[in-house]
Amino acid sequence: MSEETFDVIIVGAGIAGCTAAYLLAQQGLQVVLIERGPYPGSKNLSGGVLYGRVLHEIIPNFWEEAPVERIITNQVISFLAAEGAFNIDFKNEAFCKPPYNAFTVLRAKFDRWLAEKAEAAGAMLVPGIKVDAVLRDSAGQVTGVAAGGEEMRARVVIAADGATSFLAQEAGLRERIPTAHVATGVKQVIALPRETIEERFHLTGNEGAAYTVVGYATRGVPGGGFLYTNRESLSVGLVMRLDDLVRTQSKPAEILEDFLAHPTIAPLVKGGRLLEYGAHLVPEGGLAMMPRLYTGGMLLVGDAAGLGVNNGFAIRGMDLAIGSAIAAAGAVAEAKERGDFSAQSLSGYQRRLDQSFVMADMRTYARAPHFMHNPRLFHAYPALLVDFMTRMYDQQGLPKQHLTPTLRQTLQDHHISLFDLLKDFLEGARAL
Amino acid sequence: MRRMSVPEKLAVNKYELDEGHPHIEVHEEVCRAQCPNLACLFVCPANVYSEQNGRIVADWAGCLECGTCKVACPTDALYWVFPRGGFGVIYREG
Amino acid sequence: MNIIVCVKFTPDAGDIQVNSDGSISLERAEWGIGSFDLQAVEAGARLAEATGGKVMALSAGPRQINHSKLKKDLLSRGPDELYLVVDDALQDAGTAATARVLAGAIGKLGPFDLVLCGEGSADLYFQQVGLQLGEMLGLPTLNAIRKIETAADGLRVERDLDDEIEVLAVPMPAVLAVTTDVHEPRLPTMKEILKAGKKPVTEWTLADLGLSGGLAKHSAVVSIRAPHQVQRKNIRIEGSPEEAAQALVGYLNKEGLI
Amino acid sequence: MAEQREIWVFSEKPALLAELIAGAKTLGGRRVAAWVVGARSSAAQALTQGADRAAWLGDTGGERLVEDYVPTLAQQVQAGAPAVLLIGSTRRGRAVAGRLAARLDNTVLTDVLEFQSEGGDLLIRHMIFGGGAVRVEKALAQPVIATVGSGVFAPLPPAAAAQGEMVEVPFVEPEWRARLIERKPRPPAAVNLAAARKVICAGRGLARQEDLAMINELARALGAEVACTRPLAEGLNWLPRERYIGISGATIKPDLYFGVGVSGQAQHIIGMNRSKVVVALNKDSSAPIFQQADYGVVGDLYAILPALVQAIKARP
Repeated sequence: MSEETFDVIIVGAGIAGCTAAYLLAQQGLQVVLIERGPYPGSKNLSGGVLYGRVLHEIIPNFWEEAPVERIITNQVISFLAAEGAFNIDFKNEAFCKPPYNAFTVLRAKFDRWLAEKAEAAGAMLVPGIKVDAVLRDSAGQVTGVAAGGEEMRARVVIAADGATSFLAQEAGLRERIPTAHVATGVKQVIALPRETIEERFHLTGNEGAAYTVVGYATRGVPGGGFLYTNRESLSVGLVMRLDDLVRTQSKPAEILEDFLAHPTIAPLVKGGRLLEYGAHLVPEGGLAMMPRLYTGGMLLVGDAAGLGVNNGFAIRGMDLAIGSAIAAAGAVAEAKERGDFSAQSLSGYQRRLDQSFVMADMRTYARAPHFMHNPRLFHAYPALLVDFMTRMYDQQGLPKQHLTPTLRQTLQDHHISLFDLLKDFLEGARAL
Repeated sequence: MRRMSVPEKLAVNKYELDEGHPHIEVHEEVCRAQCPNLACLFVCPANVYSEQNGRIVADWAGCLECGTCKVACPTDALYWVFPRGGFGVIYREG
Repeated sequence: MNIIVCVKFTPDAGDIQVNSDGSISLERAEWGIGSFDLQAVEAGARLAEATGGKVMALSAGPRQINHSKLKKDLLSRGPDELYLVVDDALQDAGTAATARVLAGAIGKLGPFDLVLCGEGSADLYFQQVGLQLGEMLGLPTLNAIRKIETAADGLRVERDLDDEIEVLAVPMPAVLAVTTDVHEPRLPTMKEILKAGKKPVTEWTLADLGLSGGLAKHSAVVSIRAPHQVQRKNIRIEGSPEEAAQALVGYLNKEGLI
Repeated sequence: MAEQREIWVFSEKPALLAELIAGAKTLGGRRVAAWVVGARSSAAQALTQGADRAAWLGDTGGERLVEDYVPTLAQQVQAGAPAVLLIGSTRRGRAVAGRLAARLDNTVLTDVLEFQSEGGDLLIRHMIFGGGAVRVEKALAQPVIATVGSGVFAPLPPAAAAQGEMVEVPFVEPEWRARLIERKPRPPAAVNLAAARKVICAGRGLARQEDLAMINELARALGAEVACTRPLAEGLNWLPRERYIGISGATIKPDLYFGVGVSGQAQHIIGMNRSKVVVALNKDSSAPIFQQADYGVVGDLYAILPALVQAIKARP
């Protein structure tokens, strides 16, 4: 039994790993899915918004059986200043019709369901095992994995081991990750009764709201906050560029506490009880960060491949992970038919990825990381917006000015030149 | 919600402690010699690293396994791997 | 030696949720092998490996135990076969009822030389089932076993008692409840986990054991509540080291502690 | 009314037997019979500790184990039909109780902390989930067989002379015997934290192992045992494993727990939160231990401990 060579070993039962295992097992390949946590999902954490259409393509109407939390019909973009906020509140009932645009999910439950789907399709799940290294033959072809002193052989290894992917680095597919290419996400899940959530966020049934917060939330450190409604809890957290955290010597836990105490956030979490506090790295380097995605006998999928998009109004990772798993499964099945798992044969993975929405979006938002790193975005503009609105509504019994001069005055007070404003607007238009 | 300290938050989490098998080690002499910013002392969301009586100490039991320290550490002073299979933080929500 | 190891799958005590009224809820608790049973499984696996024989794992409980994760986890730690008695009537079963069901199941298993149990279950820790089971089977039955060796006339065991160690010769077949010192449980390896998926699992209901007439109830659970939290005074002592020391000595004196 | 049924008590440990007799006295004022193994004198002693009558089963010094008396005791229980049978919750006691119950198609209510009679019923209270919950059960079987640990009841002051008669009971040969080969002394645990009345617990706030000297000095001044948190025993090995308090270490219920430099992780709190009085000394005011403390001192232990020892010694 142990001398057997499997078709595929997948390392990491997250969204990408489980999806690839599901697809490949369905096509009759011998798939081993190895997860280091005691159960799939026990080591995974996301802000929690899954854009579900791509999963619907491979598991039709998955929401009828999957443990999803709420269907997002209400998106709020909030520009936070020290005492106030300027929100763009958008709601569209259209999002509440199948095949639904986006769901909130809790990874410890969702990944577990997805892994059970893969097992039902025939994948062999191996929980509680940490893979230490990939095995390579003299020609450098990856031939399997080593874990706890044991070796297991496979024709191809799919590394789905997350943003810090040690396997990608060890296999020479990428160097050390620079701090500019990742963001540290800290998150709390806060229990609130279902009725309170629906009342507080004006939701009916299993509708959900998603707040994306920019500005004071991260005390000027480039990044953003989020607040998503689950069925009976809120997912609240921050994602902050690691290079800026280091530069500003900021403590993520303290910024999160300040965020929760902010006058516009505190009322939303009032009366809540902390269920869990977690942290995770988020790939934020965009196209520039992506390592080489394949070599002889090995592919990178999901966060391990650096797939992630943060364009300010949405942070996407899970749908890209699923897209990469679909491309990887296609390439591996094709390689299996040819009986050739060389790098050349596996290049089909890159080709499929390029043709899919995954690389299309990575290219579209290639400039987002740079644009999102503009300090004015996280400090000056939110404060400007809130200040401008304050002046607009402030009736001090003195003669009012027209809006344009008020805006010009506010810009001056915030030392923002029209030129900067225009430059940033153009860069934003090209990046987002 | 009242303000909570990091130890209080970690106390809510579930851990399977791998007694006697720390997955983090700090080689202090390298830190003192090469590290420009001691980033680990502030970037870690779980405050694993602290300076106590002049020594950099890693209380690895509360680690959230995000890897921030591994990326932020500019030197190779930090031995940091995931805990052994089945051990460490266990997310029930995620 | 053919060895039967009795195991209880339990909800993880770490996942207890205390409701506002003090009652507790476990429906979101993760189920797993009782942490004190792992040593019994290890002891059984080692004895079977040393003497050439098989290990039959046996467990009884409500429907939560009939889950592939639990079955594979147990089968990846040494046992060759798994026998489950699954019946919701076993929810909150008392120690006598559990022992009766295990005795019934053992009756349907092949020949055996030894039955091993853990020190106590991870949730109740009443440390009773092994002893009651052994007596029901009419076999030599001992607890607190910290060492087992084979010998010409059966087994040589050491019992770790409160005041002394008893070294005993025990005839076989026998029923032994082992302490956590008997063996360090192994961590399942990648290959054992994969093999576990292919090992035989036999499932019975109480009816299959002729026990569907219901199990004797020797006690009725009246309530299960979180222990009442001692209300702490939370007095903060301020001042210089000397002032703080003086104040603390005053309080300790008032509490009759010095 | 039929002659009222007795309450029987059994333990191979004389000290625990005395506690059970006192406890039996509180259950409905019934006559209490003590069943004794070991030295014959223990039976006589039981009569001075409140037992109304005593029965000596036999000795356990030589070849016979305590558990060999299970068949004898079972025969007596069937004949004498007591209402309640309390057995000392030692490892041997648990073995006797379990096998006895199985022979009588009965069960055992284990490690009972409190009995309460309500109407005709007997309610018992004990812990489950490692102390995470308290379970109350109503006993239905006859007799009620329960194990009780030491410290639940306080023994009665011994009477000057023994009242009540003592009988000897015929030995019933058991169906099987384990042959005793050897008895080895059990190395006495260096410290019995569970029984300690006062505990000083050292935590990660200590910088060096040598600083334990200050902890020992404070412990001497207060007459307390020294314990520590997991990292000191597991990680740094400054103290042996049996001295660490926590979920996988010792659980204590002393009159005083004094945490020095202890932050108060959940796994530690579970092992000490049933202490009567909790004092905490830590330089971090937000350390979770302060929520569990009756008296909290925020400050530098290197300044406060010496001052405290001084203040204790200087007391009149």
